[in-house]
Amino acid sequence: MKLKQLLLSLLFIFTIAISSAHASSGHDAPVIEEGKQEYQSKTLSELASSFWATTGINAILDTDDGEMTSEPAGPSAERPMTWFESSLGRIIMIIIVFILFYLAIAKNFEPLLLIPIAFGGLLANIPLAHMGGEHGMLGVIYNMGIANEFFPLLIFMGVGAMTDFGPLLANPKTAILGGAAQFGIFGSLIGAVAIGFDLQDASAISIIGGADGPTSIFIANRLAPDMLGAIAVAAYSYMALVPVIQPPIMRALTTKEERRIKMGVLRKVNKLEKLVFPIVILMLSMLILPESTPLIGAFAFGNFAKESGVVDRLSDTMQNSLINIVTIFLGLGVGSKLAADKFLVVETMGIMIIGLLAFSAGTAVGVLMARLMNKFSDKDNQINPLIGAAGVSAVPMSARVVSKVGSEERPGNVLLMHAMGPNVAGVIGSAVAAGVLLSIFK
Amino acid sequence: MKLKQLLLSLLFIFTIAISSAHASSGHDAPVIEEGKQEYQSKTLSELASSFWATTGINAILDTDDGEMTSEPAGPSAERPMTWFESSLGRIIMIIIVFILFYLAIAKNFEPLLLIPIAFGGLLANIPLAHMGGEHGMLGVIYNMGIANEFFPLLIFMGVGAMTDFGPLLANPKTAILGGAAQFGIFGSLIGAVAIGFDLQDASAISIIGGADGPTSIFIANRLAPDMLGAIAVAAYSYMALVPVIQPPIMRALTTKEERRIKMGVLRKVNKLEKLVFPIVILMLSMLILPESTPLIGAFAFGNFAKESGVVDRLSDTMQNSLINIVTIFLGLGVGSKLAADKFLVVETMGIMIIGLLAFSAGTAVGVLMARLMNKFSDKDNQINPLIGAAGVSAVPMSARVVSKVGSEERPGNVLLMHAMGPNVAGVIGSAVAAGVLLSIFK
Amino acid sequence: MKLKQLLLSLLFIFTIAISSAHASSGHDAPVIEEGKQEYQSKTLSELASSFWATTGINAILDTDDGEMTSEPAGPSAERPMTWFESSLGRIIMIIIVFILFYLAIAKNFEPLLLIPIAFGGLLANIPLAHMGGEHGMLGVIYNMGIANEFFPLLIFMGVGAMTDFGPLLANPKTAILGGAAQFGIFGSLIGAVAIGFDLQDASAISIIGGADGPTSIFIANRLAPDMLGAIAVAAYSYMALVPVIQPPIMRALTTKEERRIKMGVLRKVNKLEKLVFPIVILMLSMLILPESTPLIGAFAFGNFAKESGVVDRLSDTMQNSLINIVTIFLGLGVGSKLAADKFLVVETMGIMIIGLLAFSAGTAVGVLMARLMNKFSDKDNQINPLIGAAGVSAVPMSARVVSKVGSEERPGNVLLMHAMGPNVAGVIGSAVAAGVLLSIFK
Amino acid sequence: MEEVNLVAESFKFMFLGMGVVFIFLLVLIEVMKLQAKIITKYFPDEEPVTPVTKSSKDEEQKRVAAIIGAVSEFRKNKQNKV
Amino acid sequence: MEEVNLVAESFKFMFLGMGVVFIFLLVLIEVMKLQAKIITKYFPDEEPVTPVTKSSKDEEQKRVAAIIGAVSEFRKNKQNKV
Amino acid sequence: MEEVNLVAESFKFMFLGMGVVFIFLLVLIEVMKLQAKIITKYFPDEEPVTPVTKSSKDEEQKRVAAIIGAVSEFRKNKQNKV
Ligand code: NA
Ligand code: NA
Ligand code: NA
Repeated sequence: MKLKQLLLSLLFIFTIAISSAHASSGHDAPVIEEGKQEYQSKTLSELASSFWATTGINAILDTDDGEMTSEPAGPSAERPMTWFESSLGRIIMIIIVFILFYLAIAKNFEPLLLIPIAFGGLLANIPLAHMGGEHGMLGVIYNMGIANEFFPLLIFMGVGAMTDFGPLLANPKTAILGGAAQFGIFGSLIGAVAIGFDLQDASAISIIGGADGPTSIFIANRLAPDMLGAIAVAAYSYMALVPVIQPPIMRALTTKEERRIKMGVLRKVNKLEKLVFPIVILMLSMLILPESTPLIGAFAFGNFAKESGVVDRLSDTMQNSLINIVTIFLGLGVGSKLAADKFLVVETMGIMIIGLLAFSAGTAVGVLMARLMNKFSDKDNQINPLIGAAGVSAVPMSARVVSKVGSEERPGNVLLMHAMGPNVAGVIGSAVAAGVLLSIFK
Repeated sequence: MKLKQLLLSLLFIFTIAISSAHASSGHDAPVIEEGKQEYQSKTLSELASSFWATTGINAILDTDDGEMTSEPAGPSAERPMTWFESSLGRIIMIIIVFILFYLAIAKNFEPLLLIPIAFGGLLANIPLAHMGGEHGMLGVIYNMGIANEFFPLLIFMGVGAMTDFGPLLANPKTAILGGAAQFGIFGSLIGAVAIGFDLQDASAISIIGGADGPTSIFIANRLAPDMLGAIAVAAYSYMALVPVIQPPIMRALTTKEERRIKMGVLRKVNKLEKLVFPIVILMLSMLILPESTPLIGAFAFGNFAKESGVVDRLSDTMQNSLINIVTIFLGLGVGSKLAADKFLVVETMGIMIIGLLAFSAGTAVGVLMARLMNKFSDKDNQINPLIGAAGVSAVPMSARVVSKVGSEERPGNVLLMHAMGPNVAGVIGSAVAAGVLLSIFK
Repeated sequence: MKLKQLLLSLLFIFTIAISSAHASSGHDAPVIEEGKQEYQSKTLSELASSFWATTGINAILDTDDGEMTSEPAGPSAERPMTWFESSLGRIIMIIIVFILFYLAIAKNFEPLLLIPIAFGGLLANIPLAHMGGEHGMLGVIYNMGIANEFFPLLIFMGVGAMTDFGPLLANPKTAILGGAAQFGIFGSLIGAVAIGFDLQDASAISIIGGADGPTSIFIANRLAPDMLGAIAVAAYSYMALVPVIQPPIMRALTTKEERRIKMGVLRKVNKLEKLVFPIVILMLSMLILPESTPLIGAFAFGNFAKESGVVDRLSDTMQNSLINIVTIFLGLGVGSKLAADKFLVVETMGIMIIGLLAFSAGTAVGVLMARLMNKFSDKDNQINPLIGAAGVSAVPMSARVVSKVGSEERPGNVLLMHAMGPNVAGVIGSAVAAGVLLSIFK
Repeated sequence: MEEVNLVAESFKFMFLGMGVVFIFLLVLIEVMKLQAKIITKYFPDEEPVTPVTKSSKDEEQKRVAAIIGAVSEFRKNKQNKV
Repeated sequence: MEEVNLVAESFKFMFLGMGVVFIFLLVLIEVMKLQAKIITKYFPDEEPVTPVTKSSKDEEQKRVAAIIGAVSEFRKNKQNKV
Repeated sequence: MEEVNLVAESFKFMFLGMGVVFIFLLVLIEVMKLQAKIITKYFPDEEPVTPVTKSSKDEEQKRVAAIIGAVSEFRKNKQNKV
């Protein structure tokens, strides 16, 4: 049998040989090979020294080698790197990437996004490889789906297909909490302006307070693409830090009595209500705020496909293979913005501070609004003000945090479902807020 | 542990802070921010009124706002919308979309395609969002895989991987029925010309009679891209209506005796026959009709991959995640042609009528051809003329309809497998017919 | 119910009818249809003869029809085909494709790549269809992910996610064998230059000796895109032929005693070692050889995602749906280079010969290096020199061959795990060698 | 133009933004209440009368068959890794 | 040129189109018959002699093992949703 | 320039190439040894004390439940083919 295989292979080669003879007679004109430079003979030591010039060690040590930055938009957007960006800056970024790896793996901080983003950052900081440039892997990905905002929308579609609006439909008024928490966006906008950002940059940064990854990336890409990396990292980092940031604020702004409030069982929501709801949201955003319809439209499509019940194979795909593929690409593409020359700028510092402020402000106003609502409700209809904190979105993390804090105060008091209402309302609220910001700078 | 997390985060911020200091010393030149307009202070009421101008309500009420159509080909292809297109037309399209949703969900009419198409239509009719434009989500999708006909071919590849040619191989002569039913295409071409379409448009429309989604989209895109939306909607709608359209025609053109004809059990087909068959079809279409090879090639590749038995992971992917992803995109992209300015034209009315005619004619001629074949066959070898109706393709719907009608006439008479032969032959027949039309207009 | 469906459909048509009336009043300007040529009446026989001109039979028989080659780069790169390329050459290529099908299906030679590649070759040789051109299916795929080297990197990412570095970590010194086998690359480079290739082409060809598909495609695309098809086919064919090529060489260069050497059980490797390792490799290649970081970076990302244990849904996607989709596309795209005008050139003959030489040389030097290492090791620490052959990579085929040959000599002597060390080291070694070649021609 | 007070502007943004967010959500709440009323009144979910009592042996057999099917599915999907 | 009778043209298209479709399919039918004859004669499918009788207990155990495997596969695939 | 001896050049390439490959892998080997030493010393894998003994009936029930779950998953995934 092996003999037979070899014979077949020989036949294969033989066939080529015959045809090659024909082929060679076919074109006699000398082949002019374009795109190749004439090769110059080099001695071994010349080869070795020209090899040395292409090593990364040399690139990091020689800070004056005129290396250019990598830009997905192509050479016209490139500029020479400073000494800092081409040496120490890279090392700092690699350390930061390792910290992100540690947080993702050991602390389980949003690993699905932070690992691809951080790895993209690692690749983007490799000298001479230009992986973030127009023809590099990260640059190709960036141009494929981030520069045109396609990937964030696909993620949003998948998230829509995973979302259950049942709890919100069962208790509509909790949507107000999802609105109040958007104060995180607009309050931090004021903060960002106060520390010196201009209005457009400040708006891009403040959207971190929406606690929603795709929305942040979508807006950052439109209003301040230079800061995309820092904004995305801040958004996902603080979403991961929700269990650390929120509880102290929640406890500080509520009394023990309030935190112990029990809420009734939610009514069962009709299937048709769930089916109609994504369309209702989309119609509403069409009427009031067309700028928000890319985000809300993608989200509503995913949700509608799920609730329709007749295209399960599509909604499964949105929730699994499609969102996974896009997550890998989105992460790597965003990571390309963690190149030292883009991330290590003064603005990043401000973004980190404003982001933290935004999360805190959103949490606080969400909780306070819940207390305010109780003032106007009758005794039997009080809500536990903790669920206001879930209004920042960060689905489903903050709803879980609410439930955990709630059950610590009164064991057996399960607030998870009640917190999911403000939680998904917060997603819509952020998309609406994003639309307002876009419409201002249109 | 939480303390540790905070400390790490602080370290993270601290690292950035240090490097920011360096960075700031790094470039002293004033950053010239491009692409930003200078911001003009506005009073709150100015803000509110400029916000009002960006609402969808205003866009629909103000019919004279100079809004442009959305075109994936970019601004050069755009034109101002008429008052009808920017107001009432949108409302009508949204109603049509809701009807499509109803048919897909409540009546289970080809939901896998109609839901994405209809949702794409909804998004395409949102004012001011320009989702169908060059930079909108639908436009990006359209340019990615519809303008270049890539997605229909991928769908066809997946359909190939799902197709079993066994029944056709077991009873080759049933292929004639799949040919006869293509009269649906050419007969309706005459009809379309008669009611005033030019030859090229008429050809694009008549392909609806092929009862095959990807083929229709492929041809429409080549011959009459303006009518792509209407043609795709007509094709899928009538495919869904097959159980309504076909039975009366089948009954009218056959006697009760004929409908009760029993057919023998099909012989078991050799594996190698199935493996060789896709290659045979492809070779044949290469020799006779190269214009049909993109369609038949994609189909044959999928089928060959399946029948080879050695690349199951690839053929599974074609049948599942790949076809699902592409179906989502294809539907949304086609849906972008349901924008009022593209769909609500006089031609759509004609397309709907001709499409119905095409399905009916194809069914009729398929059945009549089966009766004709019986005239030339001996007694033991008669075919049930109902299976001629399956020649229109609409796989596997029309084969099921045949089987249902057949078993109503004679309980226990299962025609499904016998109908699958003409059914898959109809797919090939349509692709051949499509190739003929393309070769005429090349 | 059927009545209801028909009524709804009528309503649907009715709605359109009304709006069409409006629409028709909407724009009165005559529609100027662009891109359509005026249609000239033809007699039936004229039609038939112009149809004949578009058949593939005619295209193959008429060798002087001025058909152009298909190039994904567009018309400017096209040239007229020679008579050989447009007729006999196509037939030869189709025979070659059938041989590849036979090897893939009957002999199970790397079917996952050879079937898509060969089918792509079949499609690329269809006359007049121009499937490999800018607007053809294969050309679209080629421009999407091969011209920019994106697909090979995604494959490498998936392979990384499937790779277990445990055996290498357990016995680090076996990495030397993975280095020695790279002599296959550089030795055959000398051979290629000796038979007349220039240095750059010779380098592209010699990478076949890396026995690694994505690396070969990546390098060929950079250094000699004209020869991409032949290089890819040679690489995958010889990888498939590893069970035929390697054993005689392994036996010729070792004594029976050596082949019977037993090796101890490998130590259990710590999880953290596996997690850190992909980062270590990447850092090292960053410092020494940034040119290799696209390949090693993609590989390390896949491996890191797997070993992190926190993003299983992403690493599953890399190993399944993503790699499958990309494999289909990569194969079809590479297959487009099997068009007669590209594949049937004298160079292909040389590539086939040099490729075989490269595999043999790599195997030989791997085995000899293992014997050399034994000379410097103490008695208890001898390695079985057969595992040196696994250093060529061809993961996991050559490791299996080693294990098979080993157990033939001494039943029960399972070398598989010991051979996996050099095997994965060979992947890294080839990527490093690829980086060196790239850095020379930069 | 240089004398634009950006902080003042950002306060205006906040009023506009929070205003729109609240308007949107308040309208949404009213719509949700309305649709709940209409749907629960005119289109209540049909309670699917689940036939709980059934020949358990029959069921058991079907279940085993299904499991075998599932497993063989799995094997098929796994068999052919790159 | 304006006097081209489009309906007449479309009839010609029909003759050409239906002609090509039928030629294609008739050739295909002949090829199918031919290949069936050749293949069933020279390359018949080997009947795989399925070993039906086998220690059923052994089988049963394997089956259970497989099920467990399948289920744990499933769990692994599910555990890590975004 | 025409007198460049290409074979001589390709020998130089070989020296450079094999040199770099070996340097790379030798450094890698040393790093592997070092990391093994450090990690096994300071960060040994925790042995997860698997609780083998457990009420087997309880387990059995869970397993059956899981199987049913898996199967129904499967059915759901299959039901809706294009
Ligand atoms: Na939010
Ligand atoms: Na058809
Ligand atoms: Na290798």
